[in-house]
Amino acid sequence: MYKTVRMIMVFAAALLLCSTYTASAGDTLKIGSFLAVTGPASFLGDPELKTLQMYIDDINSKGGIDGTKIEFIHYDTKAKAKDAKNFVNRLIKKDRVDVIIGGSTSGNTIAVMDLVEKAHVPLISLAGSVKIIEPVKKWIFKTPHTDRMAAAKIFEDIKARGFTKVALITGNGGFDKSGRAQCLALAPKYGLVIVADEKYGNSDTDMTTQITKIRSTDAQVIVNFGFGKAPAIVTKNIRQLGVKLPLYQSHGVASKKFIELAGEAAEGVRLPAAGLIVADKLPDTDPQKRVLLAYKNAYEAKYGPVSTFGGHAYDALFITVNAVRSAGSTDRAKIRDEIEKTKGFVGTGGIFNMSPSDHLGLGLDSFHMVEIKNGDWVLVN
Amino acid sequence: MTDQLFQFLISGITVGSVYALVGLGFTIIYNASDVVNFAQGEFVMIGAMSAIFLYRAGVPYPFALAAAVIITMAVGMLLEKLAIEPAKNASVVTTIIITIGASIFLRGAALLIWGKDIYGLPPFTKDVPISIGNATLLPQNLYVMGGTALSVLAVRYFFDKTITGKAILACSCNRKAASLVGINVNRMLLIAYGISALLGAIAGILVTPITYTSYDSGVMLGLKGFCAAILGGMGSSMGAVAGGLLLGVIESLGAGIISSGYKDAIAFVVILAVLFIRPSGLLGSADAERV
Amino acid sequence: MKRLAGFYILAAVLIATGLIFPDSYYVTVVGVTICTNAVLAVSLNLLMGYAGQISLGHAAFFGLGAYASAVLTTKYGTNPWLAMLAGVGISGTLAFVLARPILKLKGHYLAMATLGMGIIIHIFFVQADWITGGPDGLSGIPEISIAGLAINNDIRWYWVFGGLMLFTTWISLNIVDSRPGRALAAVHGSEVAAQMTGVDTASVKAQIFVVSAVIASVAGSLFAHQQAFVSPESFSFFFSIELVTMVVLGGLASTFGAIFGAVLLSILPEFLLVFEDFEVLIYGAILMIIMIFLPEGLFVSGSRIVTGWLKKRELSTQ
Amino acid sequence: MSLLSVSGLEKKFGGVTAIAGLDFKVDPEIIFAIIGPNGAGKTTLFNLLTSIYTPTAGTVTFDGHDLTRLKPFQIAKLGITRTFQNLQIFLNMTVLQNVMVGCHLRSRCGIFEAAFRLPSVLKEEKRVREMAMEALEFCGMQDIANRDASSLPYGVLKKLEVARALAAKPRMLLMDEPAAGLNDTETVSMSKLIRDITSSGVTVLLVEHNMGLVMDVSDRVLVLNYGELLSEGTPQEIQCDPRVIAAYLGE
Repeated sequence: MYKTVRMIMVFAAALLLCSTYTASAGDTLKIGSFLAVTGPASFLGDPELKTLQMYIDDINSKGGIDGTKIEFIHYDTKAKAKDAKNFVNRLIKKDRVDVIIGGSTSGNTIAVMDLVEKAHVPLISLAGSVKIIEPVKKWIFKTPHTDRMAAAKIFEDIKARGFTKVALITGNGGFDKSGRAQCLALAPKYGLVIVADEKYGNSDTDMTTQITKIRSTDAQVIVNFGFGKAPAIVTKNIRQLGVKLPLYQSHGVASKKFIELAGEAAEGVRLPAAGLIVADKLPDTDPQKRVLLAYKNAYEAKYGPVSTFGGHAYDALFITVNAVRSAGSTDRAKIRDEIEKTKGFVGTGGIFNMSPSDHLGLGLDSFHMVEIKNGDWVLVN
Repeated sequence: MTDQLFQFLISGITVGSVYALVGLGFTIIYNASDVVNFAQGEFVMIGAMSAIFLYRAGVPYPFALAAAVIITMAVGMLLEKLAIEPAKNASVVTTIIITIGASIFLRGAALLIWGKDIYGLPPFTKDVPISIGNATLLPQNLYVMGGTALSVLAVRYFFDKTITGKAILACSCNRKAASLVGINVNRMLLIAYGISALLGAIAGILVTPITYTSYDSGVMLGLKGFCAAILGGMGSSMGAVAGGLLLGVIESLGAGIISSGYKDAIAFVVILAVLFIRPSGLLGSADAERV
Repeated sequence: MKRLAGFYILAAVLIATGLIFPDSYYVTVVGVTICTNAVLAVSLNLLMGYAGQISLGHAAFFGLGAYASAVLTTKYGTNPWLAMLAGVGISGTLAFVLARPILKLKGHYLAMATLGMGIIIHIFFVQADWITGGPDGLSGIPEISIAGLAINNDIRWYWVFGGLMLFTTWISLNIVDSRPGRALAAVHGSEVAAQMTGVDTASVKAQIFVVSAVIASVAGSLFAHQQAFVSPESFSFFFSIELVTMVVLGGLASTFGAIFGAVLLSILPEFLLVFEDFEVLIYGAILMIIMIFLPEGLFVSGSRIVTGWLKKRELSTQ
Repeated sequence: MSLLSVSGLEKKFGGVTAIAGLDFKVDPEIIFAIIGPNGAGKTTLFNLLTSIYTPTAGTVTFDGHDLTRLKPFQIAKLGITRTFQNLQIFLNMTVLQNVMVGCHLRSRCGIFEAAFRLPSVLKEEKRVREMAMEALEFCGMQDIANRDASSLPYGVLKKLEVARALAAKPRMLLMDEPAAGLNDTETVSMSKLIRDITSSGVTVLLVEHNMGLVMDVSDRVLVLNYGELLSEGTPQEIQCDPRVIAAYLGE
């Protein structure tokens, strides 16, 4: 008897496999996204999702893209690569989306690139790594500046200030590691020497040990690539140890949260960032200013302080919308071709000029070097 | 080099103090109920998060801290009442999964209540670094170490000198015998979970001004606290404290002297080495099986 | 043949599902995840359920297999099957070397040691970026072919993983019902008594540790090829814990229990998606409730309850 | 020629001496009882003979082999098995499976063959099943072979331990308080079982508190007191030995 029941249970378990099959819908544009809304990269995914939802609702309430409504399907990857892979599979096979926007992190994006290439779905990534667009992959685009651009921007500034000896300190996440690799690769080009290369775990609570080691070198500046709470702890620890060296952070901390967490210690920290965080301080002649302020005001009216990360989602969404409009169809291949033809699109990250050999289309000038002064961002000239 | 070493030690002891408090929490619950409570790290998070939100809501700082501790104790006791007590006869692995479930549940609740942002607390007193030779530390580092030391002493006093403390230990030795001599076992377990949560909350509010917190920061601390408890020898409260401090120092020295990228690996290698030589931890007693 | 009846039913369901719904997302994607997790859960159950040795580091062997395949095929152009064999060699050797000192430990200390082992290996995946690609992982892992048939679409992967799951289940059922299997259960029941009946307990534990590591490693190699991408967080200690949860949730010392747990924990997140922010909370609550009310696991306690209920009905109708 | 010889055996736990310089010999195919007041070191002695404890000093020789360096399973291989004072039944198995574990040493199948269930495995499984049933029949338990061990009463489990030990076809069986906790009928049937075991050619070492049973079945009796040998001889000699009487009555 017991055995029979066990068999029935095995059968029932396996039947769970056979769930229903969903067919794709008709005349709408299906945009799918897989973002790290919770988990360690939630500060990326959260504003990204909010931005997408806000603007898609807006577009639909105004009648859609030339009459085509947008259907938005979203999954939270919690920044896990395996989840990213499964959700993108689900987007492609179950939800049959026309365009994918995401993932929030480079790891999540890289995990799904092969899959997306095979399935022939255009994807616009919101992640930083240069690996996403180099070498160019036919169906894959991205909107955020690359980590290489960030490293270059930082090194340019360091060189301009006449420093040559750099201490690196980075976390163990994908963003950190890839930023570190770019720094190591670019340093010689700017005539800089990396004199220290310290690491920490992203959930570590104290980095004084690493900074003590940096202090014992002859470094002239410190560069920290990372996001989340770790860069704030690094910043505070540096000040606590009385280290007076200039500190550069990456664009990973370009949000008010960083200033709030690091407090006074954040004073004087420099970082490369998109125009969004200094929108109101840009000269009126700046072509981006209008777009930036419009996004900033819309977002802040609804959700609170804006971050550059949501801006990447804004850029991705409107590049898609423009592509659909000029393609006049929701055909995946046509949309892809039109995305690649994006020219002169003024977004929050800069002015995008894509081409078959450049699936980002931003120049180094789209980055601004900013410094934290009196708890606010100030443009460095 | 000696200056550096001194700095490494300060850093290690600060971090280790938190591990010690979490490890001590593990030990108290283990001693009272034979359960390894993997939701221990969540107490730290709940303590810190409730303090932050009370403070932000305008509650004066000391009151916010006190209220946060009470909230966390209530959560700890509820956990015992709702999840541990009903599963009294479950096997060790089953209780482990229950506490893991509890930890996920508490994290989910924190996510809903407090969102996923990272928050800090202001330091207890002004943040002026104190220099000792070439090494520096913050007043908050001293609060962390001092707070830990006081908590450990208080716990020792409680278990060595008070009737309730001894009654809890009696429950751990033999539950049936304890209830026969008139000890209310369920109440003792409740108190043990309360104390354990209290320690977690104290650790949380002591350290958050330095390290910040978010709804998911309990996991790592819980894990390190477990390491501390095991390294010291499960069931030995002073072992857990020693284990925690040692773990903090090993991590810091490992990062400082060998490799910062591999510092956690170094710590685990040391733990494994200790266990290979002493299978019951540093201060744990090997229990012989009676046949 | 009664011994394998459950196995045949499982095989029938697996094959029928694949034939009837070859395009369904739940077969080609969720199905593959379920089979992968089931392989890992069954192999872990050999160690945990039958031999009673808890391991919080099982994902590490899964990862070693995956990385061996990923690194060797992408960086050195090794034949995928040779790479898989290399993975088996690495995992097996490591398991063999670590088995005696680690499995000498008991209870929570054993949990700690296996946890530590898993974390050290995971840190290696993250930090040794010159070989493992660091946190970004390795992509572009080539597809494999079996007997000239390229495994290049999802349903074929379903068959591969389904096959591996059936094979693992068969092996597990075989081992359990044999001399070494009884020796394992004896170690679980009473180590002293096992020794006194002539069971070399240290060696038996080491053997099953190696077997379960090798199975996990093979699953890892195939996983790497199926995903065409590996990154460290798929092999973190959280996944090890998830595997332990599968085994315990289904019911320890029951091969089908482990499969049941794997099915449940692989499908549950798919259904909880609709709850969005409540997902984590509900997941935790479900875990707790199941373990509190069915401490022996859903499958084992569940079938016991159903059997009891049927018996009662039989009695009352007589 | 004696089968087992113990010389100068000593065991200290910290500062406490549990066994102090013990010497004795056991001849083959007899029932050799070890008695003594509680705490005399009887179970400790068993644990030393089976290498569950390592002696502080002294040697144990079984059929020419030195046992003191061996692990318990190696001792089992030489032909010594035992039962336990606190039952060590595999509660996660059926009665038959328990006894089949006892056949471990009389079968060879390794994990690889088992995993693939090679034909040799099937043959051996059948043989092991027969051997186990034989042992069960010897103890009169063949009817409950398929019951779960966890569902059986204490008295039956005591017998099951004996059956499991016998399934290994030992040359010597160490029985630690086989009659403890048994009722009168069960005790009678246990003493019959012990005699049957010896008649089948197995030497029995017996630790027991039930003096009736000891005096009834034993060929030789050794009296331990505080870890030291107090007296040794036939049951009759022991019963008349004033030192033994004093030790038991507490002077």
